[in-house]
Amino acid sequence: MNAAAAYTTSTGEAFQFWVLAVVAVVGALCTVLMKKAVHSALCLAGTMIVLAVFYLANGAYFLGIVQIVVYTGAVMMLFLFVVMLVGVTAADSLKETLKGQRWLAAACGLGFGVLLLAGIGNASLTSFEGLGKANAGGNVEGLAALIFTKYVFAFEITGALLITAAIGAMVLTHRERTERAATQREQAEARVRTGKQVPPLPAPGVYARHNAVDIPGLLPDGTTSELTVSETLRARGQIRDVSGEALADLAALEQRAEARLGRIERAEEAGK
Amino acid sequence: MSQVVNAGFPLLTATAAVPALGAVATAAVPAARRTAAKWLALAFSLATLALALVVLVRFEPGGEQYQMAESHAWIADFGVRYELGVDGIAVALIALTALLIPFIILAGWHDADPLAGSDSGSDAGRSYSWRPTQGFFALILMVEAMVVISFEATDVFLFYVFFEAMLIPMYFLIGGFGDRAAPAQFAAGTAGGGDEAAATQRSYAAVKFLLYNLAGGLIMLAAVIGLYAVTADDLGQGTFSLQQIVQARASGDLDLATGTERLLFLGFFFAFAVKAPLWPLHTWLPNAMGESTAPVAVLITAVVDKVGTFAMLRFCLQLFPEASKWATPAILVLSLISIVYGALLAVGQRDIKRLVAYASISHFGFIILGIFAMTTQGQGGATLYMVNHGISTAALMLVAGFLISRRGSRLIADYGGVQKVAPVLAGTFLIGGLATLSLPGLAPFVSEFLVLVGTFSRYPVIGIIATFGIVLAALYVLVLYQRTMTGPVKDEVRHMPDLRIRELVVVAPLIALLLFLGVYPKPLTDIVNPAVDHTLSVVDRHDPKSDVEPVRETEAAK
Amino acid sequence: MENLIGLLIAAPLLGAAVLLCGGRRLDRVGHWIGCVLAGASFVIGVVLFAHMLALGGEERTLREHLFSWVPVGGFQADVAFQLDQLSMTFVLLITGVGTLIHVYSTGYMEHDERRRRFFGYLNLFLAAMLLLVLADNYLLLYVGWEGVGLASYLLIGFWQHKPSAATAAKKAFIVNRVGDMGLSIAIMLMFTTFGTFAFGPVLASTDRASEGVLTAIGLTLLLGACGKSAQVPLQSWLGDAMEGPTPVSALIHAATMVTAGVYLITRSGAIFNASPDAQLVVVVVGAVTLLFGAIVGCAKDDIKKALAGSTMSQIGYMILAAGLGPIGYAFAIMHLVTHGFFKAGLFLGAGSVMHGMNDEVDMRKYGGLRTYMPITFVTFGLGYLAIIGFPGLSGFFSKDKIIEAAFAKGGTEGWILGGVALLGAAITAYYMTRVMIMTFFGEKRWQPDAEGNEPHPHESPKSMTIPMIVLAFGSVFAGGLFSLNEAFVKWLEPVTSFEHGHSPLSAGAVTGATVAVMVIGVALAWAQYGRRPVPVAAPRGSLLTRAARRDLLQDDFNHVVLVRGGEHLTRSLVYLDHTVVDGVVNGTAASVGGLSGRLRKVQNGYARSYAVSMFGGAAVLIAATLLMRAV
Amino acid sequence: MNPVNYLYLSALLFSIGAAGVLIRRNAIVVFMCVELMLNACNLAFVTFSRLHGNLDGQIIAFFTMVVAAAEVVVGLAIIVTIFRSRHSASVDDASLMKL
Repeated sequence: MNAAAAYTTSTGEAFQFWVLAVVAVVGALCTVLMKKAVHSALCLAGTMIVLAVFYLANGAYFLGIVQIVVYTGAVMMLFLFVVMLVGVTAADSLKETLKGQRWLAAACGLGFGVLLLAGIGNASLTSFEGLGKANAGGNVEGLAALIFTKYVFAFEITGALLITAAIGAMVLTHRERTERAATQREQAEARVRTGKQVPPLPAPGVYARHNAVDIPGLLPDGTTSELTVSETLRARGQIRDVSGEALADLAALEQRAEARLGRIERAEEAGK
Repeated sequence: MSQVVNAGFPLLTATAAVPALGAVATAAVPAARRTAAKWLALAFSLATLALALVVLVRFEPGGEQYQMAESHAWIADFGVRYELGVDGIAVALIALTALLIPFIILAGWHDADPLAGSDSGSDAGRSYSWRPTQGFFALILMVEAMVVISFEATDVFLFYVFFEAMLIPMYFLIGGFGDRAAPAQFAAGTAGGGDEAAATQRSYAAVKFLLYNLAGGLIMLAAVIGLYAVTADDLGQGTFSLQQIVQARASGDLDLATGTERLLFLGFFFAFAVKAPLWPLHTWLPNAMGESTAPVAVLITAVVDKVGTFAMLRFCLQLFPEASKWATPAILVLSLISIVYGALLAVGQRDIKRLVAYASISHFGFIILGIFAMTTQGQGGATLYMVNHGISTAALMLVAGFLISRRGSRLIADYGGVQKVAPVLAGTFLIGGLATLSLPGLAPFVSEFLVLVGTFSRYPVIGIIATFGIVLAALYVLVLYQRTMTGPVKDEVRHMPDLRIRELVVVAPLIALLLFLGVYPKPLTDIVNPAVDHTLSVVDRHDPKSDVEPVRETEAAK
Repeated sequence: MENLIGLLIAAPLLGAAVLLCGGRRLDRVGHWIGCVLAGASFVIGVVLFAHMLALGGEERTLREHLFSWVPVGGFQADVAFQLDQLSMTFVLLITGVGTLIHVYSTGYMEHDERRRRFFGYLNLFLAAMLLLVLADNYLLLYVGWEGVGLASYLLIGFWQHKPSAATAAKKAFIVNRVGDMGLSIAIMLMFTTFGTFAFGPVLASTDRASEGVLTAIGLTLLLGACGKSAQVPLQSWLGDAMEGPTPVSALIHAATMVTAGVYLITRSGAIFNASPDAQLVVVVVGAVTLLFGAIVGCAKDDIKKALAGSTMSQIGYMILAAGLGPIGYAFAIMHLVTHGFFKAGLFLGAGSVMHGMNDEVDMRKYGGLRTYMPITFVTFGLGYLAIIGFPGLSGFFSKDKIIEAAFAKGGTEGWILGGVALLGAAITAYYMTRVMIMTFFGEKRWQPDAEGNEPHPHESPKSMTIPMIVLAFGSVFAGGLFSLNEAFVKWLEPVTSFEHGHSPLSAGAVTGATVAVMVIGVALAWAQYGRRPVPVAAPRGSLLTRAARRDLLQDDFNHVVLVRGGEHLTRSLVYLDHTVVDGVVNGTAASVGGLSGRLRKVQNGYARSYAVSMFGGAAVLIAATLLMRAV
Repeated sequence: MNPVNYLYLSALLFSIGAAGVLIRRNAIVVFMCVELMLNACNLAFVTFSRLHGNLDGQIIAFFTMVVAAAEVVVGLAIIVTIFRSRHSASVDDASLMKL
C-alpha cells in the first residue's frame, strides 16, 4: 500500500496535504508571532509533527520517524528546558527597538518568498518517478546502503561534529567554581556586617487551607511581607496575595463563635 | 638602445645608495648618542656630495645623451627595468641636491634636540626609546636618496616608485618636527597651549602635503599604466624605458592617437604640477613650509619640488612632444598667473616663511614658463633657475630660520632694527633677499633673464607680463627686509646674538656660490646646453630667428 | 694698455669687498682704504686718458674682452669692456668727483661708528657705476645699472634706524626697478630683433630694422632712463633720497648715478636718431621734468630737497638735449659734466652747512651764515653762479648751448622747447638765489633746539673744505675749457656724431635772452627774500606753492593709486587664496568626511540589522540570477 | 495533486522562518525560526527525492537534521551562558559590535 502511495498522489493525499498544510503554515506563523517563547515552542512542535507526516506521505518513512523522535521529541524538549531556565513567563516586548527593522524584515521575507515561489514556478519539474523502485528493498535499507557506501565520509564527519557539539555545549554551560564557597559562619558574619536581615528570613504564610510557598506571610497588622516569598517567584511576579480573604475568614469565624456562645446561654435558661 | 651600459663601477647607484645607507646607520645610533648621530649623518651627506662631484666630473657634455647608464631587469613580466642614466640637467640637479643636504643638516643641527624645559619631564620618561634626533637626520638622508635616484631614473616606473615614496619621509619631517618658534608665536595662550595649536597646525600641513601629492601621484599612476598598455599594444612587449619609447616614437613604431597622448600627458603633468607647484595647485606649499622647520622647508622647496619641474622636462616633453605643444598655451598662462599671483601674495604675507613660500611659487612659475617656452634660452634658463633658486632660497630661508630661532616668532611684525644688533645676520639676509629678487651679479639673475628672453622671443606679450614679476619681487623682498631689519630696534631683539660660527659655515659657502654662478655661470651652461638642445630636438622646436642679420663686429668697429 | 680697463673697476670693487667683509678690525683705517682705492682708480683713468689722447681720433676706442658670460644658444653675453671718448668722459667724472667725495666723507662721517661700511658702499657704487659706463653690451650695462641702484639703496638707507630713511631707500629701489623693467624689455627686443645686444652690432645695424621696433626699443630705453635719472613720471624717489648722508646725495643723486639715463640715451643715439617719435617723447619728458623740478625746487625749505629739485630740472635739460639728436648729444654730456662739478659742490656746501648747524636742514632756520663759514660761502656761491649760468662760468656755456640747440630743433617745436628752456633758466636763477639768500644772507634765524643746545655754526675741517674748493674751481673753469674752439664737441664727435644746429635766432640773441631771464629770476628772488626778513615759520603760500611743497602731488597720486590700490589687491588676493583656491580643496575633504560619518551609522552593531542586509543581499542576488536566466 | 505543492509549502515556511529570524529579539525564538527554516529545506529535499526517484535527497535531509541538532545544542548552550552573564536573552543586548 505504501508503494502505491509513493507514486500516485491520491486524492486522499491531496486532502491530507491541504488540511495539514494550513495547520503547518498557521503553526509557523504562530511560532513567529507568539508573545511568549513557550507558545512559540509549542506551535513549532506542531508544525514539525505535520512535517513528519508529510515526510511519511512522501515515502521517507525513516525520516518521518526521526523527525518525530529527534526533533519533536528531543530538540523541542531541549528548547522547552531552556525556556524554563530563562523564564517561562518572560515575554519579550514586541515593541521594535531598531527603526524600520520590522518592515525591512517583513519585506525581505515576503520578497524572498515571492522569489522562491517564482523560481519553483519557472523550474521545469516534469520528471516524476516516485520512490517505488528506490524503496523497493525498504526505505531504511536503501538509506543505510547509501549512507555506508556513498556518503560514508560525510556520515563519519557528522558524527565527529555531533561529539564536538556535545563537548562544546558542556564546556560552554559548565561553570568551574573559582573561589571557595562561603561557609555558614562566614555568611552569618557577612549578614551581621551588612546589618540587614540578621535573623533567617521569615517563613511563608501557612494556613489550614493554604500551604504554599507563593503566599507571603502576614505581618501583625495584617499586611503581607514580601520577604517571606522566595525571590525567584518574586522576580516572576507570581506572589499570590490572600491576605484579603484571610481577614474575611477570620471575621466569619468570630461571628460563628458568637452564635455558638449564644445557644449555650439559651440552653441554660431551658434547664431551669 | 643607443646607450652603452657601462659594466664598471655603478656610480649612479652608489650616489643614491650612500645616503640610504646613511639613513639606516643614523637611525640605528643609540638614543643617548645624539651628537654622534648628527656627525654620522653629516659624514654620509658629505660622502654623497663627493660622489656627486665625481659624477659631475666624469660627465662629458659633448657625449651621448644619457651617460654612466645602468640597466638591469627588475620586474621582467611588466618590462620594468632598473635603468639609470644622467643627462646634463640631471647631473646639475644631483649636484645641487648633494650640495644642499650637508648645509641643511648643519642648519638643522639643534632643531631635533629633545626640548629642554617645558616637556623635558615627559622627555626624560621616553629618553630611552624616544630618538627624535636620529629620526630627523635619517629622514633627511632618506629623502636625499630618493630624490637622487628619481633624478637618475630613466625608467618611468622606477621614477614613479621613488617619486611617490619620497612623500613618506617628507610627511614625517613636516608633521613630526615643528618650528621651535611655535610656542612663542602663540604667546597669547600659555606656551603649552601654543604647543598644542602648533601641533595641530603642523599635522594639518603634513596631511595636506600628503593628500595633495598622493592625488597627483595616483593620477600619474593611471597614466603610467596607460603608457604601458599603449606600448604593449604597439611594440608587442610593453616597456617603461624612456629611451625605448622615445626611439620608438621617433622611428614611428609607436604612434599614439592624439587623444590618448593628450590624456597621458595630462596625467603626468598633473602630478608634476602639484609637486612643482603650479597655480592653482599650490596651496599646500605655504602651509608645509610655514609649519616645518627652516631646513625642512628648504628641503621641500629647494630639492623635492625640483623633481616636479625636472620631470616635466625629462618625461612630459620627451614622452609626449605633440601633446606638450598642444598644452603649451594653457600652461604658459597658468605659470604666468603663478608668477604674478605668488608675488602679490608674498607681498601680503605677515609670516616670514609663508612669504618665502609664496615667493617660491612665483619662481616656480618662472621655471615652468621657461620649460614650456620651448626655446634654448628658456629651457636652459629654466634648468639654471632650478639650481639657482635652490641655492638662493636655501640661503634666504636658512638665515630666516636662524632669525626665527633667535626671537621665537615667525611674524614679521615681531622684528625690527635687527640690522643694528646683528649686522652679519642682516647682511646675509639681505644678500639672500637680493638673490631672490634676482639682482644682477647674483646667480638667479642669469637664469631669470634667460627665461624672460627665451619666452619673449617666442611669446612677446607673455614675456612682458612676466617681467612685472621682477618689480613685485623687489617689492616683497625689500618690504620684508625693511620691516624686519631696519627701523628702531625693538626691545625683544635688543639682545639678539649675531650669527654663530656654525651658521656662518652654512651661509657663507652658499653666498659665495651665488656670487660665482652669477659672475661665471659658463661651467653650468656648458653642461646643461647639450641636454636642452636634445630635448628641443625631440620636441622639434627651434629658436625663432632674429628679424635682421646684425652688422658684424668688424664693420661695426668703423 | 687695454687690460687696465678691468683694473679700473677692480680697484673699487676690491675696496668694497675688503671693507664689507673686513670686520671691525678695519674700522680705524677703513675710510683711508676706501679713499686710496678710489684715488687709484682715478689715476688709472687719467693714465688711460693720456693714452687715448695719444691715439688718433678714429682708433680711440679701446676694448677688453674678459670672458664669455652667459652663452646659451644664440644668446651670447660677454663680460667685455669698451672705452671710447664717451665712456672716458664719464670715467674721469666718476672717479674724479668720487675721489673728492670720498675725501670729504672722511670728515663728514667722522663721528659715525659705521663709517667703514659707508666707505665700502661708496666703493661698491664706484665699481658699479664704472661697470655701467664701460660695458660693451646692454646686458652688462644692465648689471652696472642695477648695481648702482643697489649701492644707492644701501646708501640712502644708511641711517636705517630712521624709518624715513629705510622707506626712502625702498622707494628708490622699487621705482628704479620699474625703470629697469623697461631696460630689460628693451634688451629682449634687441635680442629678438638683432639676435644680439652688444653696442657695436646693434647700433651699427639700426638701419636694417623697422622703425616701429626701433621706436619700441627707444621708448623702453627711455623708461629705464626715466627711472634712473628721476624724470617724470618716475621722479618721485629723488626727493626722498635726500634722507641719505649728504656726500651720497652729492655723488650719487647729483653728479653721477642720476645722469646714467643721459648716458644711456646718448649711447643708444643711433636708435633714437632712427626713430623721430621716440626722440619727440624724449624731449617732451625732458622739457616737462625741467619745469617740474624747477617749480618743486622753488617751494622747498629743506635745502637738500631744494637742490634735489634743481638736480631733477638740470637733468631735464640734459635729457632734452639728448632728445634733440646729434645737435644735442655733445651738449647734453657737456652740461652733465659741468653740472657734476657745480651740483656736487653745492651739495657739499649744503653738507658743510648742516655739519655746522647740528644737521639742521630747514633753510628758514639758517641765515647770515656767510660770516660764520666763509669758505663754504665762497665755494657755494661760485657753484651758485655756475648753475644759474652767470656769464663766464661753466654752467653758462653748457646751458646756453642747450637752449640754442633747443631752438635749433626748428619749427614750432623748436620755439616751444626753446621757450621752456629759457623759462627753466629763469626759474633756476630764482630758486637758487632763494637758497643762497635764505642760507647765507639776512640775519641769523636759528634757535636752540629741543635739547636747548644752541647750534654754533663753524667752518668745516680741511678734509671737507678742500674738495669743495676743488669742485668750485671745476665749476668755474670747466665750461670755458670745454668750449675753447669746441674742444669737447670735437672730442665726443666720433661717438655721438655731432652736427651744427641751425637756430632761427642768432647765437648772440640766445645768449642775450639767457642772461636776461637769469637777471630777471635773480631780481625776483631778491625782491621776495632779500629785501624783507624771511619768516621762520613757512607762510601758507599760494596753491601752487603748497602743491610744489608736496612734489606737485605726485607722491599723493602714487600713494592713493599704487600703494593703497596695491594693498587692497594683495589683501583681497590673500583672502581669495585662503577661501576660494584653498576652500575648494578643504571643501572636498570636508564633504568626504561628512559622507563617511553618515555611512558609519549603518554599522549599528545590532546582529539583526546585519542579518537583514545579508538576507536582502541574498534576495537581490537570487533575483539577479533569475533575471539573467529569464533574459 | 501535483507534489510540487510540497515545494511551494516549503518555500512558504522558509520565508516565514526567515522573517521570524529577522523580527524576533528573543534568542530562543530566533533559534526556533532557524529550525523552521531547516525543516522547510528538509521538506524540499524529501519532495525532490520523491520527484527524482532516488534517496539522495533524503540522505541530505538526514544530514541536515544531524547538523541542526548539533547547532541547537551549541546555540542553546551559548544562549544560556549569555543569559547567565547579562540576565537577558535578547539578541539586541549583545550589541557589542557597535562602536
